[in-house]
Parts: sequence; C-alpha cells; structure tokens
Amino acid sequence: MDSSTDTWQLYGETFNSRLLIGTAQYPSPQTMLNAIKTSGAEIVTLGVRRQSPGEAGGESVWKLIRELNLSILPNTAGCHSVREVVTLAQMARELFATDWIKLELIGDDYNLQPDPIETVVAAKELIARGFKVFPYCTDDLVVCQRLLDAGCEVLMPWGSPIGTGRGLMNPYALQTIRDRLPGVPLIVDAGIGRPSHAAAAMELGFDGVLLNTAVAGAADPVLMAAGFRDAVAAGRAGWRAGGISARQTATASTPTIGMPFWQQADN
Amino acid sequence: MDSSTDTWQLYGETFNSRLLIGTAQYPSPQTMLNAIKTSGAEIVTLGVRRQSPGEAGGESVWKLIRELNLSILPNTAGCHSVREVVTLAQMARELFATDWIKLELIGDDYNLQPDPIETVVAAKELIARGFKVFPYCTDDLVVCQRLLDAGCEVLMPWGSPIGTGRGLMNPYALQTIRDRLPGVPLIVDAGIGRPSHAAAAMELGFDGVLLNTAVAGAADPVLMAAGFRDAVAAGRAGWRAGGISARQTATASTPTIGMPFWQQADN
Amino acid sequence: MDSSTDTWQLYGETFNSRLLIGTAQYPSPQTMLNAIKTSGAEIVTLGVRRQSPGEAGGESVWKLIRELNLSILPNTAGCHSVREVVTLAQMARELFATDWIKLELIGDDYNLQPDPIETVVAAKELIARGFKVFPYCTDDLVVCQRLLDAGCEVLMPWGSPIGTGRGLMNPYALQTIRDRLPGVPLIVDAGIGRPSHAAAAMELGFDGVLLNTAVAGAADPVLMAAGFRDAVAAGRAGWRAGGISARQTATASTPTIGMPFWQQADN
Amino acid sequence: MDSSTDTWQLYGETFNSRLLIGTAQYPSPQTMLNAIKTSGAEIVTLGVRRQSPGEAGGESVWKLIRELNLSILPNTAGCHSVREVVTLAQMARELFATDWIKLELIGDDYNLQPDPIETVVAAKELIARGFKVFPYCTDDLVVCQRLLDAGCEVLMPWGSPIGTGRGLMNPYALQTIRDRLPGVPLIVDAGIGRPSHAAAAMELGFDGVLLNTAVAGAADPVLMAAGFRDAVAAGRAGWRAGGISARQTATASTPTIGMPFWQQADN
Amino acid sequence: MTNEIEIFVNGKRYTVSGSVVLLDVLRRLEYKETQIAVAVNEEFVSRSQYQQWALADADRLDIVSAVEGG
Amino acid sequence: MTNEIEIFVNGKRYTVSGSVVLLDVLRRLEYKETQIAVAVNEEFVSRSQYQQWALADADRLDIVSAVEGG
Amino acid sequence: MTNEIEIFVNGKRYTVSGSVVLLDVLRRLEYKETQIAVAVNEEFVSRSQYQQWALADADRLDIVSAVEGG
Amino acid sequence: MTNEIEIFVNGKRYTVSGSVVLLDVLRRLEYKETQIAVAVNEEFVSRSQYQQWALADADRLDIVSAVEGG
Repeated sequence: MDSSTDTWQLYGETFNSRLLIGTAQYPSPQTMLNAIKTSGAEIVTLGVRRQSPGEAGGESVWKLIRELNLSILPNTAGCHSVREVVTLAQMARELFATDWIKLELIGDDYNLQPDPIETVVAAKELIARGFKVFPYCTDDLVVCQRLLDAGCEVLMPWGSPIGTGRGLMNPYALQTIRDRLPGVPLIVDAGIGRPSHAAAAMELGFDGVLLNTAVAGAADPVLMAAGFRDAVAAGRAGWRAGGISARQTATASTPTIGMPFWQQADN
Repeated sequence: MDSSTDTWQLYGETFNSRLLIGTAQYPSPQTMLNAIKTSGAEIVTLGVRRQSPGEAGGESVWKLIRELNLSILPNTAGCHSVREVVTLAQMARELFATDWIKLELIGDDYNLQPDPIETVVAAKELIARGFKVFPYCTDDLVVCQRLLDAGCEVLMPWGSPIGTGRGLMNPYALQTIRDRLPGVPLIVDAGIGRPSHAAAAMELGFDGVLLNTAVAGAADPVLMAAGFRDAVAAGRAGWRAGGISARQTATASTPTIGMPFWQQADN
Repeated sequence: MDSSTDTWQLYGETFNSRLLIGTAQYPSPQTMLNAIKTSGAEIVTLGVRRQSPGEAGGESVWKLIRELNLSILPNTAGCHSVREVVTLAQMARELFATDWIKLELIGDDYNLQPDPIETVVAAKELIARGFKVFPYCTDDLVVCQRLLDAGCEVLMPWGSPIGTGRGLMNPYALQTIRDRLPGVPLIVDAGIGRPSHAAAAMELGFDGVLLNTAVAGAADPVLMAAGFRDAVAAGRAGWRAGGISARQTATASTPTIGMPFWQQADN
Repeated sequence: MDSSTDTWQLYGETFNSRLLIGTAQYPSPQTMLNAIKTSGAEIVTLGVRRQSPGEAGGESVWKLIRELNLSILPNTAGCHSVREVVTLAQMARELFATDWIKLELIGDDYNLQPDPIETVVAAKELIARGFKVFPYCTDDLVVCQRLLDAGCEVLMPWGSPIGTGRGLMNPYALQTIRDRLPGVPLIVDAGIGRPSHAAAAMELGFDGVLLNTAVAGAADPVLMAAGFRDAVAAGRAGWRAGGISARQTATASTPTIGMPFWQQADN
Repeated sequence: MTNEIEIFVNGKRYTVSGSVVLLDVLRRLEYKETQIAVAVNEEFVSRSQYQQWALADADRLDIVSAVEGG
Repeated sequence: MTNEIEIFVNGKRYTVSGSVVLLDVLRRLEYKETQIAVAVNEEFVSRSQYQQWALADADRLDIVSAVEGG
Repeated sequence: MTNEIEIFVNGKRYTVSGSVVLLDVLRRLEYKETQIAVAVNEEFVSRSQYQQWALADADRLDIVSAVEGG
Repeated sequence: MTNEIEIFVNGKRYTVSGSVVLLDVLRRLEYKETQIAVAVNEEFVSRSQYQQWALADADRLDIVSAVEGG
C-alpha cells in the first residue's frame, strides 16, 4: 500500500494532499508562502474584500499564491444571507477564474456557525449557477444530507467554531456523518487547534482537513505546517491501517508464557 | 528550525527518532521488520523468556533485530518482585550486551500497572548494579520524582493500561509531570491506540512515545508504523511550533474589514 | 433561598419540578405510576398510535396517567414530515384536550435526530393553528433562534440521540445556546443516561430535563426516578448557588498557616 | 427499596449520609453551620494548627461543630513526613477524642498529591498505634491494595487535586479500584467541583464523597450544600437502580408500531 | 349516501355498505368517539365533524388513541 | 449618459459627472479591471458588461479584489 | 528544675525561668490544657504527662488546637 | 562432583548424573551458551561462571533467551 497512490477526488480533480490550508493571519507573506509549501497542501483558500480606488489591494497576496500553482478555493466568509453569498461567489469566480466556492453563510455572529437552513438554500442557488460548492456546515447529519441532495459533492462540517482551536467538539456527530454518508468526501473545516486534532479527524475516516488559524497563529507557522502535514498523513494511515479497538482491560504485549522463576506447585 | 537537528539524549546517547517500538505480536517476522524500518525507530524493546533444551528459542527474532543495528531496550515484562526484576535484568544484560533495561514490575494482574512502590526499590537496586534504567511507571508525579532521586535519567509513565489502546487516560497528570520535571526525558509508554494519541502525548511536551500493540495489532502494521512515525513528528512539531491556545469564542480567520454589501446607516 | 419558590414558567403555567418524564417502556403500568410519582414530575409525555377496531388501545395508560392530574405533553414521535406532524398534533390536541405539543419531526432514521429545517417549518404551522410548541431540536444555536422567531416559548435541544444514554455529547454547544438565549426556558431532551448527566445539564443553566428510557429501562425504575429527581434538584442548586470554577492548580482547603513542626531557618 | 435503610459502615459505625464535608473556608461560622446541617453530613473533617499563647484559637469552631453531635474526622493536612503525620495524629486524637484520622501526607507542593509511598508507611504506623485510618490517596490501585494490606478499612482516592474543582480526572482508574476492591468502602476525596461530579462518583459505585471547597467557596454555600446532598443521593440511587448502558445507536422510546399515516406498498 | 365503498382503516381494507357517514362507520367498527382521534387522507377530522362527514371510496382513515410516549 | 449622478463605491459617496458607463467610472477611479470584481446594488456585474453598463443615481457599487482567507 | 532555659513555642523563642515542668509552662503561657495538644521536639506528649514532663533547654514545643479543615 | 542429583530446568525435573558443572549440564541439554542466560535459584549466574559452577541437588535453573517484547 503506497501512500503516493492514496489519492482522492474533489469534483473530478485528483489530489494527493489531504490538508487544505488558509492564507490569512500569517505574520508575513513570506512566512505564508513557506508554510503553504511546507504543508504540502494542493488547495488553498482565499477571500474577497473591498478594494479602495487606486489601491493595489490584496492583489499582492493573490499574485504570490498564484505562483504556487495550487488549486484555489475562494470563500464567501462574512456573508449573512443567500443573496450576499450568491453575489460574492460570482465575484470570486471571476477574480480567481474558478467555479469552486467555499460556501460560508454565517448564522450567528457569536459562534460564527454556518446557518444550517440558509446554507442549503444557498447551495442550491450556487449549483444552479454552475458552481462547485464546498459547503462549510455544522456537524448535523440531516443538513449534510440536504446539501448532498442539493448537489454538493463534498461536505465540510466544522470541528468547533472558527478560530477556537478546540478540536473535535463532537466526535460522535462526525462519526455518524461518516458512517451514514460513505463515499462522500468529508473535510473537517474550522476549530482544529493542534496536530492531534487533525489526526483524530482523519482517524474517524474523514478525507481531509481544512485549517488556517492553527498554522498562521503558531509561534512558528512553518514548523506547525509541517506538523499538520504529518498529522494528516498519520491520521490517514491510522484509518487505512485498521487500528486496534480500545479495550477495557489490560493485555500484555510481551509473551506471558515462558516467564522465568515460575514453579509448578507440585514441583 | 531543521527537524534533523531536533535530537534528544538518553543516557548520553543521541537519537533522532522519538518513537520507540516493541517487537511482539506481529503477524510475521518479516512484517515486524518492515514495520520497524518504516517506523524510523532507533530503539526497540525485546524480552527474555525460558528456552527449552535443544530449542532455538527466540534467537531467530533477536538475530533479525540485530541486523537492523538499532539500540536494544530489553524489558523485565512479567516480573512481580524486585528480586525477579534484578535477576531478569542481569540475564538480559548478558544476552543483549547492553546495560539499558526497561524496568517493568507489575503490581496488579488486572490492569498490569507498574507497582509504584516496588518499582522505586527495583530502580535503586538496578542502578547500584550499573544499569541504565528506563522505568515503566504510572502517571504519579511523586513516584516519578522518587525514580529521579533513585538515579533514573528517563521516565516512562503510562498513557493507559498496556494493550488497552485507550490513549491518554489522564492528560492532566501527564501535563503536571511535564511541568514539574522540566529537562527530564519523558516517554509515554503503554496504552497508545491511535496516531492521534501519540501526537497528543508529544504536544504535552513529552519527548518520546513507546508502543507495540497499536502497530503490531493493526490490520496493516507497516502502514500503521508509518502513521505513528508521522504522528510523533507531528506532535513534536506542534509542541515546538508553539500552538495557539483553545479559546471559548469564535474569531474569523478571513479579514472582517472590507466586507462588501455593508452600508453605513446614514448613507 | 427556598427551593419551593424556585418555580419556572412554560407558556404561562408555573411549575415546581424541573424534571419532565416519559411514560413508555416501563415493565408494568404500576411501575410507571410509581416512577412518575416518585420523580415528582408535573409534566409527562404521551404518544398517539393507531387503535384497531374494537380494541381498548392505550386508553388504559391514558386513564392511569389522567388520575395523576399532571400536565400532559403529547408528542409527535415518529413523524417524518410537516404534514404528518400537523395532523398528528391536531389528533393529539383532541385526545388529550391540550394545546401543548412536543414537536418531534425525525430527519434521519439512524440517529433519530430532529430535522433542523422541517422542524422550524412545522413549528410555524403549529403555532399558526394555536398550538403551544415544545420543539425537540438539535443543539444548533441557529435552529434554536429560528424556532424562537417562529414563536416557540421553550426549546428542547437534545443531549445525545434518543435512547443512547450517552448524556451531553456536546456541552459546549449547549452552553452556547444557554449563553446566547438568556431568559428562554431550555430543556435537555433525549440522550440522558445517568443522574449525573441530568445534573450536568442543569449546571449549564438549563431549566429542565426531559427523559424516559433512563428511568423506564433501569433495573429499578422507581429508585432511578428518585435518582433523577434528586439529580435535577442537585444540578439546579449547583447552578443557582454559583459554583467554583475549575482551576489548573491545587489549593489547600485546611489553613496552611499555623502548621506545626515548621521552624524558621535561623532559630 | 427504602433509602433510609441504605446505610453503610465505617470502622464498625453505621451512617445514613454518604456525604462527608469539610469545615474550612466558609464566609462565616454561621454559614458553615447552616451548610453542614443542610448537607445532611454525619461526618465532618477538622484540622489542627498552632495556637499562640493566650489565644482562644480555633476552639470556637470546634465548639460550634461539637454541638452538631456529628462524627469528627480530624485530618493531618499539611504533613510532609511520616513522623509529622504520626505526631499530628496523636495530637488530634487527644483534642477531638477520636481515634479516627484522615491521613494526609503530601508528596508534592504543587499538586498537593498524597505521597503514594510514605502514605502506606504512615498508615502502618498509625494502625499500630490504634488509629482508624482514612487514607487520602491517589487513584492508584496498587497503593490502594497496600493500604488495605496495612489495615485500612476505608480508602479515599482523589478525584483531582485539592481545590481544583476538576471533578473526576480519571474515571477509568476509579472504576478499576471499585471493580478490584469490592466490599471496601470507597470515598472520593478532593477535586469535586460540581454536584454532577459527586453524582458521577457515586454512579461508579463509590460509597461516599468528601468535599469542602466546592461548598464553602460557592456564592451560596448553604444552597450548594443542598445541591451536593441531593447529588450524592442521586448518584447512589443511579448506581443501586441499575442504570442503562450507553449505546452507540438511537432507539425510539415511544412505540414505533401503530404509527399512523403509514400505508403498505400494495394498498 | 348509501353506496358500497371501500376504505382503509389504519392501513387495512374495509368494505362499507349502508351509511358512509363517518360517525356511523366508527360506531360499526366499535370505536368509542371520546377515546379516539381521526384523520382522513392524512387530514385531521375533528369529533364535531363526524356526523356530517361522508366518506368516499378509497379514503384512508387513521384512527388513533393515546399511548405511552417519551 | 452624461448626467451628474451620485453613487456609492464601497460605502463611500462619489459624484460622477461625465460618462456614467461603468468601465469609464472604474478607470477614473484607477481600478484595474483584471484585478477586481464588481457588484451593483448587490448584484454581480461581470467584466464583459462593464462597457455597456450605465450607472444610475444612488447606485451602490461593491468593488472587491482578492485577499487572504481561511 | 528551676534553671533558666530557652525553649521554642510554635517556632518562637521563650525564656523560661522557674519551673520547667510542662504543665507549669503551659499555664504561664495561659493555655487551657483541655483545648490544646502538645508535641515536644516533634514527639507527642499527652495531657497525662504534662505534670511530670520537664522541659530541657532548646526544646521545641508545638501547641495546637482545633481548626477548620477539609 | 559426580553424584547423581535432581535439578529443575525451567520448571521441569531432570536427573543429572556425571558432571554437575553448570557448563557440562548446559551442553548436555544442547544449549548454546552465547544464546542463553542462566539463573540458579533465582540468582543470576554469568557466562564466565559456568565452568566453575557446581550444581546442587534440587537447584532450580532458569535458562532464557531473547524473545520479542513490548
């Protein structure tokens, strides 16, 4: 079993890396580039924001990223309505020349959670307009099913709220989604704080992990990118290799027969 | 920060790999060899058992391992008393030509836990006889301190009982040991079930992980060895890179200023 | 602070007990009655099912319950569509002579979770028809907000899937709902397995707990009913009494000054 | 099953209440008295400290407690050696006219954990001098066994470090102790923060709970005492009543047969 | 209102001859009106309507009563 | 198409005199068409439309470019 | 038994002149015997011994009473 | 050193006649000295001692070799 052949597909495209990485919050553009390269990610997320007249805007970041020759996944971060999402997605499509879109439709400004109801509506609208939708959603199985019904070919349930770094708040819910939706590419998006969280997500059978703050906000983002690269590989191997189940009682690893010093009672 | 320079010392010897691996329970000797090689481990554990007259015994395993040219850490698995430990350790020293010994003195046959009291006594005895002791111990800070007082230069607290695969039962206790004993090489030994467990141990600041069942008992031990190799690297990077702290509330990763569609009230 | 005055309101009615209890799955009707009485519950849930011609049906259970003179909360268990819910609710209203309804609209037959989207639609329909809706919902804050917008005056998010007894799967999500929706009566419904789960729900600031299987399925349902009665009271007191926060480090409870045997260095 | 008959024995004495409570850190003596009375505790802990010449010392507290006519369990809080414990215990025996002693021998000043090795030595010394020893110990099964070997008739493993309020850090370890030492009175001592923690300890099959900070440090200690009283009763009932086991998959509580609206395919 | 029609009661087929008034049908099936609630073709029919409600061929009746529930 | 109108660009008020063709306005504001995307009154307007699109008084323009994102 | 000696009571230095009998010393320090317990040089001394117990120079006394405890 | 004695090897009884020197006994049992380690009555006996070590009646020998371990 060669890991180089352990590829996966997203909307018909094939990828080797299972780590998707964001481009925000790095201490410098150079650190961002180094972190992305080190991460091995083949897909990066970007955003769209107002540019003042005469300004160069985020063009510089986009220029840097473009040179990496990676797949771009623009997001609709900050949108609170279907209308905003649809307009922003179209703007992103033109800017980045891709019909991929990370659908992010916030339902509450406190936990920044995706709106479970409007996200489904927005997914339908976007798909009707030809988008390939990567929906950021909660860990609700029924919402996931509705998104599939709407035509999404990948799902991105959260681990925990964006930027909290709390990891997998509800592994049972994520496991349920995995079990009930076999064959659907599943990516844990948001809430990942440490490499072990990413590994745990992959061990549940998820297909990928998308994160940003955990790398960009580390003291050493490049080293942390290496950590997450390895963690995703580790968790993936853990899942593919068919791990042992947790047991209630201890069992020796070293053989117990042939232990010296033991004498039969009647000797 | 080059990972090739992130070495550590055990009793004066320098190692690159932070994964120590056991040699028991593999489906075949060849699988064992492949798993060990893939794991990148530089230290492997071996045991000692009675050999019947005229038998080749475990010589074959030992022969195979010897060719890998790794550091050998013989164990005293199955011992229930200081006397047994001391005799078995001496036998192991002669057999494996090393003064390293994994001190394992079982205090209860149900959870196979190290005896917190007798392990300290045995450590003193062994050190008096010139051994370099790697004590398998519980996650009790005071026992750890006594083992250091006895002359141990490394500690190996359990994650959970041997073979249970439950991971880190008590991360708080392990964190306390790490915080209170800075500079002491700490290895989580026993109970690791999945790569994410190993990563989590390293993220606590532990220096290494020792495991056996989780790899040997996997459906594909070689792939699982790769998983643990990467998990240990991932957790180590996570610790060195200075990760973010978990937060109670969400924070956007994509910039929030410049969000389109927003209009000032008075415009 | 007298616990007899710690009442709460549901749709304008005042209650003392904060434990709501189901009537299904008891080993006998007498055990059910004893358990309900022991629980101190003032609200019990009932269902509606087909009755064959000439049969007495569940009339017997209903008769027994009626004599307890408690508030009845009929459910729409088993419904998979808004239409089913609306019809069943109307049937229940006539049968039980109450406009209270526990809205249960299942979205998935595996985890029996409430449908986050259709439940909101159903709530609107029911409220338009004059019902007082107690929606069984997931722990999704936005769904909860939509249910309030629809006119619900109480919310009943799940702890974990019905009958699993797993307790609070996602305390963070429940805490978020509590924090974001102050003043709204919140009841944890489903998934409670042990008294400590019920206490934990109340300690989060929830106003009540609704359960069935945990009592009815116990070896001794009457004793378990007492256990949950006490657990809800305990958790409520714990919340009202303003508990201590968990701390990272130990602090002595017994005074540390005046410890005997201690001598100043220079004495 | 009448809860008034659910008594337990400690060194031959019979008790109804399973909550033991400390007397330190209350905002006032009157609050302390009210909290103790409300808690229903029949056993309270007290300490011993230096009294300056001419001072009334803690006599006042002791006087108040004495009038409650409860069993007194003096502690050796703050002791760091066997010698200190033995002397302090003798002083306490004379002061409180009881041969009960809560053996507390601190092994580390950071986590205030009991010394697993010296506590066993001290227990032997005290028992040889006629004491009835209540050892505060870690959750280490082997240490517990050694304390029983030494003659202790009750064990008091910690939940988590004193004053942290973290609850049961390692339920697996506590469960192991319960399972391996049937018939031995087991009390969780230290670390309890909320009523649900106390209930959870009892649900493991523990016989009692000893706490102080969680009540004394609450905003309303008297109400919190009521909460813990109920929580201990709740957890005890939960254990005696034979609770359901947690399940992986959902099961309806309301009957599934007879669901209306369902039509056979061929109708 | 006296044609012979076929109806479904709780998923089972019945032939009704004589009065097709809902109240009459319920009585012939030995239901006690105070203990049941009725839907026809998945729409609720209240007790007050039983006397005027004429069933039609192929109508699907759900007749329910109280049961235990969670 | 040469009336003086008032428009909002990214929430700020601008007075436009002369051509109200979107492309002209963008150029006068020194935007590079290849680096931006535009919505008028929250509806997307594609690059191919810039040349024919006449702005009206009180139009709200959102002009965005690529930024870092998570 | 009337030498002047120096002792430590709860860590503080005292000079004792006159009787060095423990009971006398305790009374001079205004302790009530029924409310305290005593250790000398970290060894327990019971109440029944107070009257016969002669203190020696440099003895360290711990005199304790009941306090609240957890 | 040629008495007939009874010893236990790894828990099994053996009768040794002829030389009771440990080295001779090991060779008769077909052990390879470089692959084993030996304890007599639970005390370690090093290889260098095999040639001088005389076994006694009822001695318990443990003869071990390397095995896999965790």
